[in-house]
Amino acid sequence: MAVLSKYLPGAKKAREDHFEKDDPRQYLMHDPIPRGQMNEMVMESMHATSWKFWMVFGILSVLVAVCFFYAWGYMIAEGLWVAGVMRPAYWGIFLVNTVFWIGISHAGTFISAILRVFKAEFRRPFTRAAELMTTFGLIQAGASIFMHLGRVWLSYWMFPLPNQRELWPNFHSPLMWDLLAITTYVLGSTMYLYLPLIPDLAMARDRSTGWRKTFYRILALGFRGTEGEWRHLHTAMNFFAFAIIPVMFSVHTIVSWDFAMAMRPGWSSSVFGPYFVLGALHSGMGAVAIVLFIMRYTMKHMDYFIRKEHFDALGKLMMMVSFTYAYFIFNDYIIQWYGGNLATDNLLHWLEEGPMSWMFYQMILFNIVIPFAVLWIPKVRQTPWLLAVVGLLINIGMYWERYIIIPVMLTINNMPFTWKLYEPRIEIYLTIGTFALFLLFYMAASRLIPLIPVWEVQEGQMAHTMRKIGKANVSTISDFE
Amino acid sequence: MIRKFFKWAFSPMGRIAVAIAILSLFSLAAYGLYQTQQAPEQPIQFTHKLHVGLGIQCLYCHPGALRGPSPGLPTISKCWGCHQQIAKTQTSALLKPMVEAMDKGVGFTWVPVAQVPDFVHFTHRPHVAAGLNCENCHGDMTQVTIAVNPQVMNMGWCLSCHKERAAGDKEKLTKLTDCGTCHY
Amino acid sequence: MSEKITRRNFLKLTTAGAATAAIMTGCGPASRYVTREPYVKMPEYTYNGLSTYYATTCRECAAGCGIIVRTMQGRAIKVEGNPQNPINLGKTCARGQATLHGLYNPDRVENPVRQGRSAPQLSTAQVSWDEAIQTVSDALSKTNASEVAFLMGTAPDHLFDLVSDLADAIGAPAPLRFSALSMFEAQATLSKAAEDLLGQAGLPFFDISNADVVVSFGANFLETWLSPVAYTRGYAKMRRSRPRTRGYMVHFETQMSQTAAKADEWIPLLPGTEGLVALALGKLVAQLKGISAPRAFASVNVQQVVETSGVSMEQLTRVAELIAESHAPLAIPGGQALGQSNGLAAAEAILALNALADNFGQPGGVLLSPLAPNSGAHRRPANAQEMSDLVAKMKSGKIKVLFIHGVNPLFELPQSFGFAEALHATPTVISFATFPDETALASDYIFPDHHGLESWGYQRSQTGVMQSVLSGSQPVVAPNYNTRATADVFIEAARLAGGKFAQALPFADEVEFIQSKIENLIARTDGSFIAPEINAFSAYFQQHGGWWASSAESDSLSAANALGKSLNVSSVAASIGENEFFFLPFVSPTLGEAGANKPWLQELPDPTTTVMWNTWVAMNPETARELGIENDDVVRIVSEAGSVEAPVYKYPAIHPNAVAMPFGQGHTAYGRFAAGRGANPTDVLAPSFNEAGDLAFAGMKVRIEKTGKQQPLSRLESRIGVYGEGMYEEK
Amino acid sequence: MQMTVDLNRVGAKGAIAEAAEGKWGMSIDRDLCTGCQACVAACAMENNISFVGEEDAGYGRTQHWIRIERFWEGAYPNVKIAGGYQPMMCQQCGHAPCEPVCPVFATPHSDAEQLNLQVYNRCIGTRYCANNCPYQARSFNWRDYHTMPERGNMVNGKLVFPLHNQFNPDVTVRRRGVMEKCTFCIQRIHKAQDKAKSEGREVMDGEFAPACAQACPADAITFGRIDHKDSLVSQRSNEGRGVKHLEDLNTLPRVTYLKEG
Repeated sequence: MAVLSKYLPGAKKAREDHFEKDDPRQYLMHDPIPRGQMNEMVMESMHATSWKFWMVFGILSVLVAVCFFYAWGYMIAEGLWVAGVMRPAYWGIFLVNTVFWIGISHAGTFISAILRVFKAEFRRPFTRAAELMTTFGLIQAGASIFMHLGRVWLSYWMFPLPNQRELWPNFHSPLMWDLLAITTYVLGSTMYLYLPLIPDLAMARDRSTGWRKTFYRILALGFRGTEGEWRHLHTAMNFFAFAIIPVMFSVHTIVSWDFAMAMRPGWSSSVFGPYFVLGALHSGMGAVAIVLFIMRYTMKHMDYFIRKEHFDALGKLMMMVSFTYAYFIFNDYIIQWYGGNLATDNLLHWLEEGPMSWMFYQMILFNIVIPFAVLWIPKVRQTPWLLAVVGLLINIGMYWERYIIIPVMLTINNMPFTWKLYEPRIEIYLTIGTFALFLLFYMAASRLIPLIPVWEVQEGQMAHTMRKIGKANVSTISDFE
Repeated sequence: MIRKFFKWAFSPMGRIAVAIAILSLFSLAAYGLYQTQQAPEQPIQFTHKLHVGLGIQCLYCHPGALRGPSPGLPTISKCWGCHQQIAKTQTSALLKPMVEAMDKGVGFTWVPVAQVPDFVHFTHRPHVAAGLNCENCHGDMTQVTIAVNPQVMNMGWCLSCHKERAAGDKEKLTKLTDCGTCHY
Repeated sequence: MSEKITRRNFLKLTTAGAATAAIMTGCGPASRYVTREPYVKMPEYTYNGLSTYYATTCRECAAGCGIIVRTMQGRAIKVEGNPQNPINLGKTCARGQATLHGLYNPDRVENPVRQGRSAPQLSTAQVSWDEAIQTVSDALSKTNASEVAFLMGTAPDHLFDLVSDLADAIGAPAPLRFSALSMFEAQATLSKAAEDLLGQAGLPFFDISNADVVVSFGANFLETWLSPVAYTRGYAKMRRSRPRTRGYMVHFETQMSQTAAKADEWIPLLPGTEGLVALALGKLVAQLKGISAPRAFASVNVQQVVETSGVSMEQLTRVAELIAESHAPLAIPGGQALGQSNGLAAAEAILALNALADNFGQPGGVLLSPLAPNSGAHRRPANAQEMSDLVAKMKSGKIKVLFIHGVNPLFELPQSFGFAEALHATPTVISFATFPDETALASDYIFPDHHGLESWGYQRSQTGVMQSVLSGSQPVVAPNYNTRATADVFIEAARLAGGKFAQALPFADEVEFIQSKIENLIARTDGSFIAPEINAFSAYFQQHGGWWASSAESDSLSAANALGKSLNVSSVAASIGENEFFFLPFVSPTLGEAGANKPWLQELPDPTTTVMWNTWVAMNPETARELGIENDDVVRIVSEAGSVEAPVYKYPAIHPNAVAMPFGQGHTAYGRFAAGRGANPTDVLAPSFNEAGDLAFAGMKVRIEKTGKQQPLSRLESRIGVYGEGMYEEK
Repeated sequence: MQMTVDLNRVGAKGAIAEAAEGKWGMSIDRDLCTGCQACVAACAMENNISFVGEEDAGYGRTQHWIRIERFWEGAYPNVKIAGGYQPMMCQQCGHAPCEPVCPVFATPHSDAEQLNLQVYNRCIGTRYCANNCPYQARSFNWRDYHTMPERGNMVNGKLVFPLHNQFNPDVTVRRRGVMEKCTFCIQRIHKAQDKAKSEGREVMDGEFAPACAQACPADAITFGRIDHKDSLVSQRSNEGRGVKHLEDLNTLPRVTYLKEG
C-alpha cells in the first residue's frame, strides 16, 4: 500500500499565513461523516422534491413535447424546408448542436476517466454528474444528427446490415466513421457510467421501499459488496477507464474529420483533430461548472459534497484548457491565413468583417479572453456562481465557435455566385428542444440515481488522513490499489 | 397493480391467455402480410394458360418488349381481332367488359403484377436482345390464369442475374453492375 | 378516311392514354395498386413506352420558330427545336421550352363561359359550344359590319388570315394585330424607315452572322427582339464561325441589357440621342474614309452630339474608326432607340449609317426579309397610335362588338390609353383567351381557344431568316379541356349566320381552311418538299413542320435613296430636373410579354440581375446612394400618366440619370403564378407617339419617391460575392 | 499468374486519380453564351426539376441543375461582366469530392459512363456531398415542391396537378429529402447507346445531346466523347481557349470552359 502525499489545494498559502486557522475540515476528504449518515443524505437528496422541482419538470416536459417531438415530427412530415438550411449552407444548427453536445459529453469522460487514471482526488464527488452529462449529451448529439437527415426513416442504411441489394455503407465517408465512433462512444460511456453506479444502486436498494426498491434491485445486479465483487468492479472500471480515453479522443477527432476531410476553405485543416478535442473539453468543463453550481444550490445536502475546493480545482482546469485552446485557435487561423488560398482569404475576410463577425469576436472573448482574465483570481474560482457564469460564457463561446465553423464558413466557398447567409428557422425550436430534453433527463436522473458516487467519496475519506510532517500539516492518501 | 398483473400472468390461466394473445398478434400480422401478397382483382379473369396453350406467342400481345422499355398491354381492339370470330365472346359473362369497352370505346384498367418502382429504369428490349425468354423472369405462363409475379423483383434478384451473365467479361460486368444503368 | 381525320381520331383516343400516366408521383416505391389502362384502339405511330415526335410551331412569340414536341401516351413531354426549320435550326429559347407549362397550366379557361365582365374571378357560368357559336354568329350578323372590331396577337398566322378574309368579306375594319412586344420593339417605326430607305415596308433582316463590326443602338436581339433565336445564332456565327475573324460588337444603350452585356463595348448614352450619335458616327466615318459627308450626315454638329448624348469624343472616334476600317460593318436600330419622339428619324439615321457602309443587300449587311408565302398585302402589327384610335372609337361607342384573341390589351397597353373604359363602353366583348387574363375576365364571354400545342395552323416568318418560311402547326396532344379552335368557331358561326358570312368562310373546318391557303404552294418547285396533291402536301407540311424555300433569296438594294435624304434628328434628351429620371421600360428577357403564368419562366433568373418572380427598378448604385435608397427598398415611380411601385435593384450598369424596369409582371389576373406579382411599368407610360405612330416609351421623365416599404427581391446571385471589391457592402 | 489491379477500385472510389480522360465531356464557350437561360429551362423540362417559388428561390433553394453565373467587373461606365456569362453545372469530375463522403453510396462513380451518378432512391439526405462539391452544383429537395397543394386544382374533391402531365417518364421524379444534380442527361446517353447497340454500331458524335446543349441557341455548349480525339467537343476543348474550373483541387472536371476573345 503506497502512501501518496501531497499538499492540499491552497494549503501552502494557509501554512504560511494562518497555519492553525486553516481547518482541514473544509475539505470534503477530511470532513468524514459516518457512512450511514452520508448514505441517508444522498438518499434524501433523491427523494426530496419540492413544487419548484415539479414546476420546472413540467415546463421542461412541455418544451420537450413541443420543441423536440412535435417540431421534429413536423419537420419530418413537411420536409427540411421548414429549417433554414439552403445552398450553400447545407448544414446548419443541427450539426452545430451535434458537435456541441459531443463536446459537452467529453467533460464526463475526461473527469471520470482521465482524472481517475491520474488519481486527481478532487474529482470524487462529481464524477457521476459529469458522466451523466456524457450519456445525455450524446443522446442529444445523436438526435441532432438524425434531425438533419433529409430522409431520416432510411437512416438504417448507414448501418452495415446484410441486405439483398448487396450494398454496404461507404466506409470511406467521414460520416460513416462518425457513426461508428459515436456509437462506440455511446456504448462505452454508458457502460462506464453504469459500472461505478452499481455499488451506489445497491446502497439505494438497501435503503428504499416500493417501486424504487424493485428498480434498484434490477439495476444493482445483485451487488452485495463482497471482496470479490469489489475486485471485479475495480478491474472492470480500470479497464474501461483506460479504454474510454482513446475513444474519447478519437470521437471528437473523427467528428472534426467531417470537416477537415472536406474540400472547403476553412474546413480543410489538419489541426482540426486536437483543436476539436480541446474545444470539446473547454465547453465540457464549463458545463460541469454550471451543473455543479446548480446541484449545489438546488439539491439537498449537496453543499456538503460539493465545496469551494472543487470549484477551485475545476477553475484551474478550465484555465489550462483555455490556454491550450488559445494555442490551437491561433494555430488554425494563422496557418489558413498563411496558406494564401483565395477562397480561404475570402473566408477570413468574411469572418473579420462580414455580418457574422460579431460572433467571431465574441467567440474569442468568451473562450480565451475572459477565462484568461478572471480565472487567475482565486476568489473567482472559489465563488460558485462566478465560475458558473464563466462556464456559461465559455459554452456560449464554444457554441459560436461551432456555429462559425458550420453555417458561417459554409457561406463562403469557391463559387462566389452562391454565397448566401444562413438563417436558422425551426432549428431554433429544435435546439431549445434538445437543451430541454437534456435538462429533463438530468432532472429525472437526479431523482432516480445517486448523483454523488457515495462509495467513491467514502473510499476517499477513508484514504485521506492528516499527518504532521515536521511543522507542516500534510494530507496523505493511502492508495488501496 | 403491476405486481398483480404479473402474478396473474404467471398463473396457468394467465399463461394460456398470454399465449393466445401472442398467437393472435402473430396471426394478424401474418394475415396482413398474406393480404399484401394476394393477386389484385382484375377486370377480366384473363387466362394466360388458355391463350398460350392455343399457341399465341407472348410477343403477339406484348410486342413492346421487342422495341422498347415497356412490353405494353394489348389494345382491346387486338383482343377483338380474334374474339369477334368466337361465338362465345358475346355470351360469356366473363368477357362482358371487353365487349362493352369495344362498343363504347372506353377502356378498362388492369393492375400490373410485375412492376419495378419508378426509380428503376427497366427496359425490356436489351433483355430480350440478350436472349432472355419471357419465362425467365415472368414464370411459366402456361400454368397460370391471371399473371402472378413468380419472384420478388428486387435489386438483389436483378444483380444476381446480371453478375451471372457478365461473369468473365469485365467491361460487361462494369456496365451491368453500374448504378447508373438502372437508377437515374 | 383522309390523313387529317385519322390524326384527329388519334388525338381523341390518346386522351384515354393520358390517364395511364400513373407512375408520376415519385413517392417511394410504386404502389402495387398502380393501374394501367390500355388503348381501346392503338393510335397510329404509337408504341408502348416509346415517344412520338410531332413538328409544330412555337406560339410563345411571333418569331415562328419550328419545334418538335416529344409526346408519350398522349402527353407532351418536351419541346425541342426543329432542326429543319430555317428560322431556328433546331434551337429554342427559354420561353419556347416553357410552353408546356402553358399547355399544362393549372389555370386555363376550361370551358366556354359567360364571363359577364366579372373580373377578377373566372365565371362559372358555363355555356355550351352551340350557344357560344350562336353568340358569335349573332354578334357578327346582327351588328353593323363597321361596328365590329377584331383585335389579335402579333403572330401573322392562319387565324389572322381567316379573320382578315372574314372582315374583308363583310366589310368590317381589318383586324388589328398588337402585342406589347411589337410596341416595345417599335416595329412600325422600323417598318416605316425601311419603306423610306429600302423601298419595302416590313422588318428588314440584319445579317449579323457575316458582319465584322456590329453597332447596335439598343437592339436587344439576344433577348426578345424580332426573332431572338435566329439573331442569337447570327451572333454566335459573327463571333466564332470564321477563322481568324471574331466579329466586334458595340452597343449603345442607356442601361446594360443582356445583349449589351455580350457586346465588346457598351457605351451608355442618354435616351433619345441614338439618332444623333448615328449621324455623328456617319459624319466621322465619312471623314475617315476621306469622302465628303453624304447629305444625310452633313448637317450634324459632332461636338453638340457629344454634349447632349454623353458619349465622349474618343468613344465616337473609336467606333467610327472601327466602322471605317471594317469590311462589313452593320448598324442595328433597336426598340429603345426608336421608341422616342424622334424615333423615325433615328431609325433612318441608323439605316443610313448602313448605307454609308455600303452594306445594303450585301452579306453582313441590311437585307430585305423575304416575304413569307401568302403574305398578300403586308400588314404590320398595329402601332400604338392605331390602338389609341381603336380605343377612341370604342369609347365613343362606334364599336359594338369586339373580338379579342391572343392579346391582353388591359395588361399590354399602357393604362393611360384608357382601354379599361373603352371596354366598358363596348356593348359586346368576346374573348377567345386560352388563359384567364385580365382582358378575358373583363369581357362578356370567353370562348377559349386551344393552346398552341393543341391547335392546327401555320405562321409566316417575318424576319430573321433569308428564306421564305411558312411554319406549320399541328396538335401534338388532344385538347385537355373543353376548348375549341377559334378558327372553327368563326367558320361555324359564319355558316350559321349564312349569306355573305357563309360565303366568306366556305370551309368545313379549320384544317380545310389551312389547306386552302397552302394549296398554292404545291405549284412551287423551290420549296423544301414537293407533293403532287393537297393531302400529300399537307401531310408533308405537318411532318416537316412547315414549308420553306430551299434557298436564300436576296434582293439588291440601292443605298442612294438613303444617303441622299437629308436627316435631321431633333434632340430629345433635354436636361432633367432635380430628382427626375429617364424611365426605360424593357421587355423581360425571360418572361416576354406573356410568360408570367409559366412558373418555370418565373423561376428563371433574369440574365442581368438574376431576379426571379418579381419586378425591380434598376438604379445606378451611385444614384441610390445619393437618394439614400438601399437594395429592396420599394420606390414609387411617378410620371404625369401614373405611378408604379417596385423594389430597387442597385444595378451597376445603368446611366445615373436613368431607371429601368422590366415589362412582363404586374398581372392582376392570368392565373396563380402571375396574379399579384410584381408591377407593370406601362402604368407610368403616357400616350405620346413618334412620327410612325409608335409609342415614345423610352426616356420618359419620371420622379422617384421613397415609400419606406421594403420587399426583398429573390435573386439567384449572391448578395455578397458578385461585386468584386465591394463585396461586404451588401447584406 | 499476374494480378491486375484496377486503380479506380482500389483507390477508395477515386482516391487515386483516374488516369483515363473520361468518357463524356462538355465544352462551354463563354464567348458565345448569351446568358439567355434557354439551357436552364430545357434542363428543367427534361429532368422534371421543380420550381420552388419566390421565397425559397430567393433564399438559395432553387433547384436549377444548371445556373448561369455572372460577375461584375469595374465601375460605371466601364463596368462589364467579367469573362462573360458562365453556365455552371455538375462538372462530372473524374475524381469527385462528392463521391467518397456519402455514407450510403448514393452518389457513386459510374465506371461504365465515367459520370458522377446520383441514385435518388439511395439518398438519405446527409447533404455532405453538396457541402463538399467545390462547384456548388448540387441541389437538394427541401420539400415536395411538385405536390404543393397550391399547384393543383380541386377536381371532384380530388387534388389533381395538371403540370405533372409534362413529366419526363425517363427521369425519376424526386421526392423531398434527396439530393439531385446534373446527370449529363444520362437518360439520353442510355437511349442513344441502346439505339446504337440495337443497330450494331457505336454512338456517333453529335447523334444526341443533353437538353442544355440541344436548346442552346448560340451553340455554346458542345457535348460528346472527350476520349475520342476527333469529336467536336475534343476539338473545341483543345483549341487553346479551354479552362477547367478549380483544377487545382484535382477534381478532374469534364467540362471545359472556353474563354472570351
